[in-house]
Amino acid sequence: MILLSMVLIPLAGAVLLGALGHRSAGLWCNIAVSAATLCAAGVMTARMLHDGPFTAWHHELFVDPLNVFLVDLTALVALSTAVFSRTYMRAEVRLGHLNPARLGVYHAMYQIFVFSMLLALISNNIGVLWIAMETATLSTALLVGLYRTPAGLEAAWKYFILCGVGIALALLGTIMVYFAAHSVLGAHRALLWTRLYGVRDRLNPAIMTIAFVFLIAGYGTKVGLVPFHAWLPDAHAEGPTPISAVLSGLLLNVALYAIVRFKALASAGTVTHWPGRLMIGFGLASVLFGAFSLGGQRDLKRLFSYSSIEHMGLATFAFGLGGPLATFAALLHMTAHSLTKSSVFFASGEVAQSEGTKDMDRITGIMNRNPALGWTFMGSALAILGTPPFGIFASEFLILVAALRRAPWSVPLLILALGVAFAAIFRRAQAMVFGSAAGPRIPTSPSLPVPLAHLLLVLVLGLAMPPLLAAWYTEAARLIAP
Amino acid sequence: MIAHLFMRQGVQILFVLAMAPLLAGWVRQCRAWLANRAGAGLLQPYRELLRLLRKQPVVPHEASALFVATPYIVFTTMVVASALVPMITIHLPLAGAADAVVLAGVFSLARIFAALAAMDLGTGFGSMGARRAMLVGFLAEPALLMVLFTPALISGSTSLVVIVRQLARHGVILYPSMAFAAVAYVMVTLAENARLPVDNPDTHLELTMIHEALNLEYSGRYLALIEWGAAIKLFVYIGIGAALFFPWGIAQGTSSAGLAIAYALFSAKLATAGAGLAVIETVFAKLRLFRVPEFLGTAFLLAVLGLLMRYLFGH
Amino acid sequence: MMPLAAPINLLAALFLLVVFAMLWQRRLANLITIYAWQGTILTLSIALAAYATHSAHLYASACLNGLLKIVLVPALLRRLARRLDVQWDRESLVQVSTVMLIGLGLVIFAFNAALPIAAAGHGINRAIIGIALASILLSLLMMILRATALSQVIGFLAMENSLIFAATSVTYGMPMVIEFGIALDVIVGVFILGVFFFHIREQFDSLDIDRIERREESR
Amino acid sequence: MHVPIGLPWGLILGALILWSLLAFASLFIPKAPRIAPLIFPLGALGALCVAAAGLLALQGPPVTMVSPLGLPGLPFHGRMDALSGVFLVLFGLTTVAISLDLTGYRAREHYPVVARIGVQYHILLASLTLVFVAADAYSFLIAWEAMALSSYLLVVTDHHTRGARRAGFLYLLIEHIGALAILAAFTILIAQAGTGTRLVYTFAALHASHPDATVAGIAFLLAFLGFGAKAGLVPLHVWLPQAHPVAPSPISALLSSVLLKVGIYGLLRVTFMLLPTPAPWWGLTVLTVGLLTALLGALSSAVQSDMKRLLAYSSVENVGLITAAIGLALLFSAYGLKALAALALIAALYHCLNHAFFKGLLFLGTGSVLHATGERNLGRLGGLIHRMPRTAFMMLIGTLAVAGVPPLNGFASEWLILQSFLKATALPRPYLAMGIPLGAALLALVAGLAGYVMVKFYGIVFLGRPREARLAQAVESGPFERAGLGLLTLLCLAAGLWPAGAIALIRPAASLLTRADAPITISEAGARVDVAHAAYAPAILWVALGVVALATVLVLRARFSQAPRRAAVWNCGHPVIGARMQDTAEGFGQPIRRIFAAFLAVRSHHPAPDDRVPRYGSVVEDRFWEDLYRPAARGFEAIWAWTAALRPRRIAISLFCVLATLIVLLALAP
Repeated sequence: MILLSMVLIPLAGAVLLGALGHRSAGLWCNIAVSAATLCAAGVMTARMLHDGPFTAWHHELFVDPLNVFLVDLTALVALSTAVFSRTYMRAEVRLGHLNPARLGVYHAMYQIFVFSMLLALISNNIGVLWIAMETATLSTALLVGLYRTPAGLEAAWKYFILCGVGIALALLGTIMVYFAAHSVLGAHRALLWTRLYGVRDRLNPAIMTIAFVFLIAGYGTKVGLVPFHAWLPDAHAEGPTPISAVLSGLLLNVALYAIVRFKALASAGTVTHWPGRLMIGFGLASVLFGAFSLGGQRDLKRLFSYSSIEHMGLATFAFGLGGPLATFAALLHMTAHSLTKSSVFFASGEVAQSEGTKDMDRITGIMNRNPALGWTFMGSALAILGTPPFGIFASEFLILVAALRRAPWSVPLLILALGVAFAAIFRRAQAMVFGSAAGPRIPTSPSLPVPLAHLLLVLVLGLAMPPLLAAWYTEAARLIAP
Repeated sequence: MIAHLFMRQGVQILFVLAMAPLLAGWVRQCRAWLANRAGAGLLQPYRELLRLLRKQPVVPHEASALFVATPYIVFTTMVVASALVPMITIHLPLAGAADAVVLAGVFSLARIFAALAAMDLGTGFGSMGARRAMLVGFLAEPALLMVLFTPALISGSTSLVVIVRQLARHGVILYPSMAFAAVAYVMVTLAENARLPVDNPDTHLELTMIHEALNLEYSGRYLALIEWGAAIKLFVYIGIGAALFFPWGIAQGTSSAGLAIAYALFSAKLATAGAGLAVIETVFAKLRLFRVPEFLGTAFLLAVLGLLMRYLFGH
Repeated sequence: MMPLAAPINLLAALFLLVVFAMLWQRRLANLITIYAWQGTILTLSIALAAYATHSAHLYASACLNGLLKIVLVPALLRRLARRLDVQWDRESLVQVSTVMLIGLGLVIFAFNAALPIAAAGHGINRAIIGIALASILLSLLMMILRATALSQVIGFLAMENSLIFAATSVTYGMPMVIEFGIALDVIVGVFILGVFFFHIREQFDSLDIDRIERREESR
Repeated sequence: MHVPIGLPWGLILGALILWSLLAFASLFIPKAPRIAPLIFPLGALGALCVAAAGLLALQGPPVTMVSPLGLPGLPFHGRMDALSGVFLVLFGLTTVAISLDLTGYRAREHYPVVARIGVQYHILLASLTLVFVAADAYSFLIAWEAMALSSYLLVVTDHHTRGARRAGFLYLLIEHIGALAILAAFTILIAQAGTGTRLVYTFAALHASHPDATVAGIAFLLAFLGFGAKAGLVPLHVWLPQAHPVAPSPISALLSSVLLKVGIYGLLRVTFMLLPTPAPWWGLTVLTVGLLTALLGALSSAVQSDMKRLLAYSSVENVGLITAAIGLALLFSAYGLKALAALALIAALYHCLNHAFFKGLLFLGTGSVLHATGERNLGRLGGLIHRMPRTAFMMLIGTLAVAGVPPLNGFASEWLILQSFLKATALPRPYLAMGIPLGAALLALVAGLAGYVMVKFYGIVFLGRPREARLAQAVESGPFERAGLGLLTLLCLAAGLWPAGAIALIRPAASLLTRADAPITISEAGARVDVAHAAYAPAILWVALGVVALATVLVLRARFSQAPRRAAVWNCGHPVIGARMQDTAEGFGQPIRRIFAAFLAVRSHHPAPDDRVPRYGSVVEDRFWEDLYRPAARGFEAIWAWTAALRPRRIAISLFCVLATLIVLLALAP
């Protein structure tokens, strides 16, 4: 029941918010719905802690250690983004960037997006997972094109086409998995994760090998793995900032979650380590490509979207390595990246809003105008660069250790990528934060508590991780990488 | 016993103080003879010192305390340096307080003060001299250290006392390695003491002078202290050379007879070295300033060759 | 061997042929007609599968497909083509004969790639997985080679048809095939709406960075 | 879980808490300026606690603790042993002086700037302490990066100037590259040490894990790279001469005195206490890099005309000397000559201590000069000995100490380093036994150059005539600055006159690292230090100098006591036209530029014979900029431009990527 309510709350919220339209109550209502979702997630977590993993609604929904923390994370980031977008979107309307009539669409689509994320996570059915991912594509595509600027529309179009093709490939992969499973499980249960895991050793390896190719290409497009990443920078750069934050913080995670689930399925039966190797390859390519692309960027949000490619690549790489340590590290990395990257986008959005441009060459001296914003931005940038003691450092540390054990040849490449990424991002961040301010300032009142709260959470992850979370990670690692 | 020890030390210091001007006079006299001049006599330096001491000194308006203090510092360091070298006997209380490296350090202390004092007045010549003196100093230092290493490696210590004791034990032989080191040492001595061909101590030709440029503004007793100090420096260098390369005759025991012989032998070594210096200064012309690095580089090379020789021959 | 394998295999061959025809055809109106034919073949195959398995949800799926892909979507596309005044696709860089050759290569590749699956499967229409794979790759090729948005959308539609074809024919009906179909059709619908949004510009696939940045500055 | 009992931890925790509170309190300086004068003196109190803790750590056996913080299964470990002790003492004592100086510095700055410095400075102090007591890879790295970041922020205190931002970026970039190398070194050790999810990451456990020679070699190289970047070893030294001049002077002092030593600390900690017995090539690598660094630093400092950059290069030189001694220690211990290794380590650590004191003194002094004149360029200074005599006197002591002349502390440690070089003949490989004395000659050259540089520095800043008219308005530094300077002067004198004390302080650390006692004997009530019969007794030397000087003065006063007459300067009869006749910094650099042209990138501009307005100019740059960094930067710019151009502009291209990838993967599928 609690699982069902968790997806129904945002769905109902979407209807309500769509009905409210552009009334200012929508901004608060959005927060309320998100808060309710988070409460539901909390109740669900409490039950899971009490009873252990459980399923609901004819086994169609389920929760286990792997998705429970992602559900919590999703609900949390959804709430903080809702809080952030209250002030941010109001300012966007006030500054004339956004037609107020579109706020209703924005809120409805936002809740639909959250709904689809949660559904994708807790659905026990690989078909429903696929449909939820597609719903997410639709809703975010509309959100990316929210400003109706030509560039925004172009980005949305690109997003549509590429993710559409990706989603189609993922469907083919899903069909193949069903094809492999239905001879073992029979027609009706061949789509349920809980059943599939039980028979994963008996699934036909030849089919699963090819199915995984399509699944990683399909869902990998949504993760933003190189070379399927082309939509990602545009969508992040052109959409409203809260959407950039949830794209990076949630959508990429959920897509990676799907890949990881399928990897656990595919790598059990096959003798070769094909899925793992594929993920290592794509992950490494994304890490390197993302890192080396950072230096050439001028657009603030585009810069950090390439950083998302890099970090998702790192997580993919770590999942590909397999083994409890790497998987633990990858899960931690997903969590830390989600929180940090959304904080980075919050701060970047505030910077772009108050400076009136996203062109980094023209942003200087934030520290002079607004020291608090400057420090927040600097802190977020440093956190995303994997500077201790933030959580990303912890996960990168563990990933390196795991990589040295399993694929030592990759470590120099990873270190190179980390170094290059640092040089590229920090060069820009410093130039923006320090120096003398140029140009007129647009009066805004940035809402910094949200990014700061995220940074605090990431700090906790790096300095004193809650044992509960670690226990989940360990459990989840046992589940996907036995 | 202790009293004896300190008395010997005191006597050596007095000997150095007294004989240093004589050595300078002797070198000058030899040069005069070699140039077919009559010369001013062996005692001329004493007369000059006395005259300078009696004159009223002149201090420029711009001078700071550093300027006035420097002659004392230079003189004092030279005297203390002389006390550190076992010229006559190895039983000196102060010789144990410092080894050859410290000795080099003491000399560079004096050099740095002299250079700083020259810069104190803000004259073109002063700062130029300071720069040149320091240049020669830092170029000579590695060569000097390499020279010291050869005997130090033979005897296993950089202490001059140990070196003298070890080398003198083997009887009168000059190792090939030591021969190379000795030539290098002579070259370093010439550079460090501002002698030809590196510097000409007898000229105030503005653009070529090194050592003299440092003393331009001194007069009276300050100049006397500096000149006396310079004489002691030459004396000490010859003393070190004698200890390193001709340690025979330096008193190992404490008998008065031994000491007397040691004094006599040391005076003979001084006279020979002084005459040799005069010959070198007569034969060679002054080098251009930027040939000095090559000159000292050669000294360094010879010293290194000596060192390698030691590995080859085992001693 | 599943019942009615022979006619379904025949339909599969026809399906592939139609995809080739789409790849070859550059006149938009004809392309839409061919798409309608593809829809017909798909509907027929679903109906056959439904008949073979006597499953109600496959019948429903066949009806839905027939309605959408033979009638509605082609009509919508034709209207759109008229509105936007696009009759011909722009010249593509690659000659038609070359395209055909590449397509042939893709088909050979797809058949080979599908062999292990066909070998592993039992009691299923093995060949169809190869044909579905080939159709998907060919549709992707069409999306790559066509320059106007409308033809790209048709390429995507062809891909969607291939997917549904695979889902229904290979396994004789996955449990959620209707949901999949609806979901895909929603995205198709949004695609077509997207074309409306974009009718301001005749060509969407060039993302000129300089232009975007200039716009940014002027904003 | 251990409960942190014991006085050393109490002191450390006290200092950490105090500094955290001060950092927090500094935030309120702009609102409540009254608290500002208290912040930095209280910080000095914390530093005193740390120094005391270090002293205690040197006395007793190592003390450890486990903190409740950290990742699950990865708690933070702390450990204070003799090595930490030495560096804590160094850090604490220097920091007391720097905090005192900052107390004076504070009064001249705007409140927001003071607040920033207050926050960052105390965070830096806390993270430095943590670096010295961290006993596992994870907490060490956290403390390390916290230190790097807070020091970076201090370097860019004056972030409005382009130079400061550039220098800050370079600093943090090289720092971060170094941190990545250290991270890699640690992960290599961790990866080979444990299995499964159980991570072996405490220093003690890593040391006990005995990696094989190849793994240890790679880890060593990475660690050397990382810590070398921090210490400023060639070719990663370039941040140092950029960052020091732009930072506020007390911060430059901290950078030079303490932060460079952190690199040395890390190198010692990892190579001697984490890795197995070193291979000979480790020592040779460290030795060669150290000597090169020393030579390059000395040469470069001789050609500088910015006083803080000159001192920065001089720090490069000194770190090179220290590193060379460490390399020698590694060589000795590779061949099992543990006692000699201990000797070389004592020399290295002693020089660390001395360099911290005298370089801190000089940087604080330049701060006073900078405050009094607003000028860093040597070409516009001069004659300050008349305006600020007390500062000038203390700076003279520091200058002599840097120049390495007896009886000051710089000489004492350089003497020990030379003595340990002489012991290289004990090495069983002939080429080492023959080659290393040549290294000693290089050391002598470097020491001589240091004297040259220091005459240039002191002579141009404090002596001569003021080169600018407004220097006449320069005023003596304030009481707090003088207190800071005075403390460091006293430390220089003490460490120079009483080497036995310093050696006794360091000895436990060297013994801890090598498990042997150095062949140093101390006699005559600590006045005399003996290494293999070679003795150095600075106190006796002082007494002798004093007695002789007194006697000279007394004799002269008794017999020849005319008061000197004040007159115009003679100058060979040439009139002194003005201050511009004096030698300039560039003039002092000229012989070096000429003799050592191969080591420096000199660009000279000479006028043509028919030039109407003949102009002479010469720019000296670090060779590594020309040969390494610019090409590397250009390379990265090219890659970046290429990746930016690679961005697909057509959807078709992106789709093609998808198709091509699919085909490749299907073809590859097993």
